Amino acid sequence: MADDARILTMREAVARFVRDGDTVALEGFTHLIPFAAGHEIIRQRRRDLTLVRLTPDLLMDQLVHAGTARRLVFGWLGNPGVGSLHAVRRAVERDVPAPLEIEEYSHFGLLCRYQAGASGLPFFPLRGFRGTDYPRVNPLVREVTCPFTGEVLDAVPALRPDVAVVHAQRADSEGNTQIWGLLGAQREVAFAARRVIVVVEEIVEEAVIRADPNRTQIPGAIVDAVVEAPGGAHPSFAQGFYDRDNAAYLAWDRITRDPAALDRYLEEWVYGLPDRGAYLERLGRDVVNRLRPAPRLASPVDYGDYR
Amino acid sequence: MADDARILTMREAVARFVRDGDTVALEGFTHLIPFAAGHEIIRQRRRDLTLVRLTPDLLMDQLVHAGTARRLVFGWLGNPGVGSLHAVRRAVERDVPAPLEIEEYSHFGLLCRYQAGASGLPFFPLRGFRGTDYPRVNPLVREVTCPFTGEVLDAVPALRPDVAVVHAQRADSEGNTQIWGLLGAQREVAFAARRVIVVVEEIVEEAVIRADPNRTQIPGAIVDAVVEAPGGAHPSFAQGFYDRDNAAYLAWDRITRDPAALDRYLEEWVYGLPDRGAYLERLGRDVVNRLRPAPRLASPVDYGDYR
Amino acid sequence: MSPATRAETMVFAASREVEDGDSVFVGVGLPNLAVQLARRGHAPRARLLYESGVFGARPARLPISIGDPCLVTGAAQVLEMPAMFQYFLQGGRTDLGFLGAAQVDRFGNLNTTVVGPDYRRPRVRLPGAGGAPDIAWNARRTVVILRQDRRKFVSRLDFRTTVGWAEGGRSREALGAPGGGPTRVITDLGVYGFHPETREMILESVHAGVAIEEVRAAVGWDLRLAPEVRVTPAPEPEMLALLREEIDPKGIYLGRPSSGKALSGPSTSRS
Amino acid sequence: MSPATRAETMVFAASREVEDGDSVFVGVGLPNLAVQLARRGHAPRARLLYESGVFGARPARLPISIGDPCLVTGAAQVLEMPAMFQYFLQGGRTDLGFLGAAQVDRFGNLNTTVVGPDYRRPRVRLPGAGGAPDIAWNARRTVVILRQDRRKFVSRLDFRTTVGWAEGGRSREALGAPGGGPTRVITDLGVYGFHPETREMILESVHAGVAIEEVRAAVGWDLRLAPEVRVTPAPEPEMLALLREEIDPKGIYLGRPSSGKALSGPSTSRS
Repeated sequence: MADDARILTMREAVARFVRDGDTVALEGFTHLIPFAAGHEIIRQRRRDLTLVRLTPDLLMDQLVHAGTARRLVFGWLGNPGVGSLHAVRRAVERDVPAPLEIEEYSHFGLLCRYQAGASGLPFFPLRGFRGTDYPRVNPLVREVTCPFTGEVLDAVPALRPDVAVVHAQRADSEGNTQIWGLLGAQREVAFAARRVIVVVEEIVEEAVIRADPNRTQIPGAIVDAVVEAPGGAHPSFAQGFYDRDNAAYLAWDRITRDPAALDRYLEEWVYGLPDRGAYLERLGRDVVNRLRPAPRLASPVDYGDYR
Repeated sequence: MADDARILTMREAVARFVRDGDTVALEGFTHLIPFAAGHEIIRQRRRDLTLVRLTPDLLMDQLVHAGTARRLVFGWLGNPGVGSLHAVRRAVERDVPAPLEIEEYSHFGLLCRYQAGASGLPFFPLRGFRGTDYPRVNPLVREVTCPFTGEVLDAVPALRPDVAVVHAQRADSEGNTQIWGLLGAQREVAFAARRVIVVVEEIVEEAVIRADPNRTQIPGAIVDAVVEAPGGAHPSFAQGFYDRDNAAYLAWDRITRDPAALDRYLEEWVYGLPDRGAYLERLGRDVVNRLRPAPRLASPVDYGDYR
Repeated sequence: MSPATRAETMVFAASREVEDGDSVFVGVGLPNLAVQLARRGHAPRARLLYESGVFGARPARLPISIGDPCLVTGAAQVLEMPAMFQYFLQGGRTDLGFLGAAQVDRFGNLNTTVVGPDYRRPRVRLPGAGGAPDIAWNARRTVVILRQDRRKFVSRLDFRTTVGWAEGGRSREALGAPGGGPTRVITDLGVYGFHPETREMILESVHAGVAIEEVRAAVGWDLRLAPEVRVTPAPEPEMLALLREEIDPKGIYLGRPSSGKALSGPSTSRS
Repeated sequence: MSPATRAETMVFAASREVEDGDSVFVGVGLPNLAVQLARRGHAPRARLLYESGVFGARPARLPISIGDPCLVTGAAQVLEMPAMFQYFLQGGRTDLGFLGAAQVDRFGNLNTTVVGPDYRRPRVRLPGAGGAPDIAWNARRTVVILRQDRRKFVSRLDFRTTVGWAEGGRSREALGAPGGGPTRVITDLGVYGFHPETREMILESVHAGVAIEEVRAAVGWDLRLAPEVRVTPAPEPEMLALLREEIDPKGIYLGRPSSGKALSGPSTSRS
């Protein structure tokens, strides 16, 4: 009962489902960062986006520098393990090249916003902002009183992005999507969103997915587009497929400090290329091979044939 | 770094961790019902327990008839696909053999109580009781107002059982526990509980668990006892290990209607046997073989060796 | 082939409620037969959901309960129950839900909790809520299936387990319910809809051979009729053959047309 | 073997804060080295947690970030981030958390958000909260590790990202915090505890060769001293060898004692 209508090229998926002014959540916690999708958003010159991400990193630096963003909603901002995002900092500290509104939570606070959105709740209760300065600078951090104990807790409102973009290891043509390794908040952001684009290392037969239904993170019922883009998370990693390209993260520290270098980067690696295939070709087979880990297979599991 | 101190016999685990008057959650939604553990609780003649379970079924009929329970907290009460639990009904409808307090939710309501307990929240918000008669009969179904929209939602309080008992397919000696197939609320009830007893089909080397960390539902850090009891979920099923013994469920419909038959059942299958090994012996190899499904293996997954 | 029995007509009518591509909360028994039939016919891409945590089940046998292992093997996704309720139901990702009941009132509210006026001392203690309140609250459409008699179609529920159209009119909306409310009640006698304004149950069709007076006798209030009460469409022969020969070949839920025997008690229960 | 550097002494002191069997939120850089050292020594059963969703990591190499794939392969459990924060942190299942900071005040409150008086127009935009507020709020013990200078040990934070002892005394308790609060601050100069009543930071020991006046000069308030300020214990030779030869053999975080070079910027960051 396969239905291939959801399989799109990246160009088609972004053209069809990401619109100017949208709230776009690009998730993947250090793992499976949707670089290929982000680059296509830059390439199609989307504007006035509200970008949402637990940990804005290199990709957000690129999206902000390219002028796609009006607002950034986040939990931790940096080049993980390396340093700062200077393009984002220029915008926040000095309105260069343009002002960037920010809306800031802890990781947990933003996770709770996703969960409320995914769960059809208008808010989510948590502990974690009391005594901090966040409620002072973010009017969306409020209080709620427990109807049983009288305790005052924090509360955040539901977040329902217009679009969620997630990268994953594999999906079938209906969009049933499997992820292993770090799961981040991919499932929650997908359920919270109105439209979902899934980018995968490989599109597989549905039998592969259905042979391990516990591994499925995102059900096809909520997926609008499935894009096959091997290597699409580079320079971040895809567990079992490739390692983080740490040299690229270190190199970013130089690029991000210099707007001209960032312009050149975007010209060479984004605007100047049609798609992720060309990106990987430019990157070179050596790099790709260097990043591939030796295999380490999961232990077998038997679901049993019940008939 | 294995630590075998948590591996106990069922007798030791129940003796050490289940006390008279405790609130005991026995979970497993149609799948992996902890019959072996429940039988040991009956055998050790625990009293005044508050028993918690989304779907009280044959096991609860047995525990109630045996006089272990003072109170039942639940979401759906029945012999799934067959009929009624007459021992529970006798207690509720006619105080026979003794009165049984009941505290009743929808499945979702009780799930939210587990989630609050697991999450360290005093309550959990949900939609689902408005316009029903549950708030009228259960004072623990209350209201909470969203601090953003002003909408009035339902709320239930955290449930923190003294003990959670769950059955699973496999665990290592530290208690890292893997479940596949229906996951029920095993993870949530374990995190909600003060003490956790895990009963498994097999105790495996930690390398088996660590070769697929996404499959782990319950971390060893919160487990107090690991009991190996193959077949311990019979007559319910263990995905990949055995099917539900439907003949036993159908037979129960006769037993449960007749207190004397239920007495005989407990005498023959619980009090008269030392443990699950003896139970399986009495059940017979034929039944065990009949219930074993043909294999249906999960598709391979590669985690990659990163060093 | 012998003509369709009333039970078979009921299942066929229920199957027509499934639209292609729907995500459907199924339950076991009659609803399961209805959805299997729909998938083999006009709705091949309907997706089966079970509150036990299964999305996209493809059972290789008739499931005995909503937690049958045959629902897991070959499914598209199996997730923990809190996620199933929060994301698929409360999150508004469900198109259609089938429900059974011990009692239904004229506004499609359901009782599966107790029979008798005193909750604390019930005449009959029923199973309780399970997932029904959340399915009825959140699904875009809800269809109630039950075998009909006067004790079940009551003017006043002994306990309201599950909200249908509440007190009728706009009262469901006033409670804040996001889902669409009950659209059909389907029994072994006929098919009911709900009035678009008053939300009161209306007899739309009777199965072949059922007199309207027989229906009225099995309803505990003054039943409204549609302007024109039709005869429920009979299953096409190929659908009937499918039902008898492949979907319930042993007659577990529908009996054999010759014998008339069937498992009736648990057939519309959800677990 | 050359004697321990100040940075090595700092890592060793931090490793002593780990108790055997602890579930520890680690972070990367110095805290990671400390926990690895503890696991090789007195706390072999300490369990490593990462807010990325990993429990019981056994990294085969030095992780570059809290989301390094080497933390996943061979771990005991990897779960979705909401579950990690809700069940392990907010659920009270964490014994110890290590945190870094750009600014710390006398009550162990931390700033990792902005430098400068105006949040909307910061002089330096820092990374923000990440998981730090929840680790500090919920862990039974929190240890802060940072390289010390006067701009970091401030009398008043520019922004309070993470609550330590709040305004001191019983103010943390009054906020309703369930965790135990900060127990130690460990720097490249010395080790601090907190007064059991006032909850003010107290210098407990200085590393070998560090004068108390050097410490005072690197603190932006009038620092309290313990009745007897000791010298921080030096790492045992076998621990030092382990640290240099096996745990950070390339000197990524600690440099080479001969060269004195080390990666300092991100060393106490959490991501």
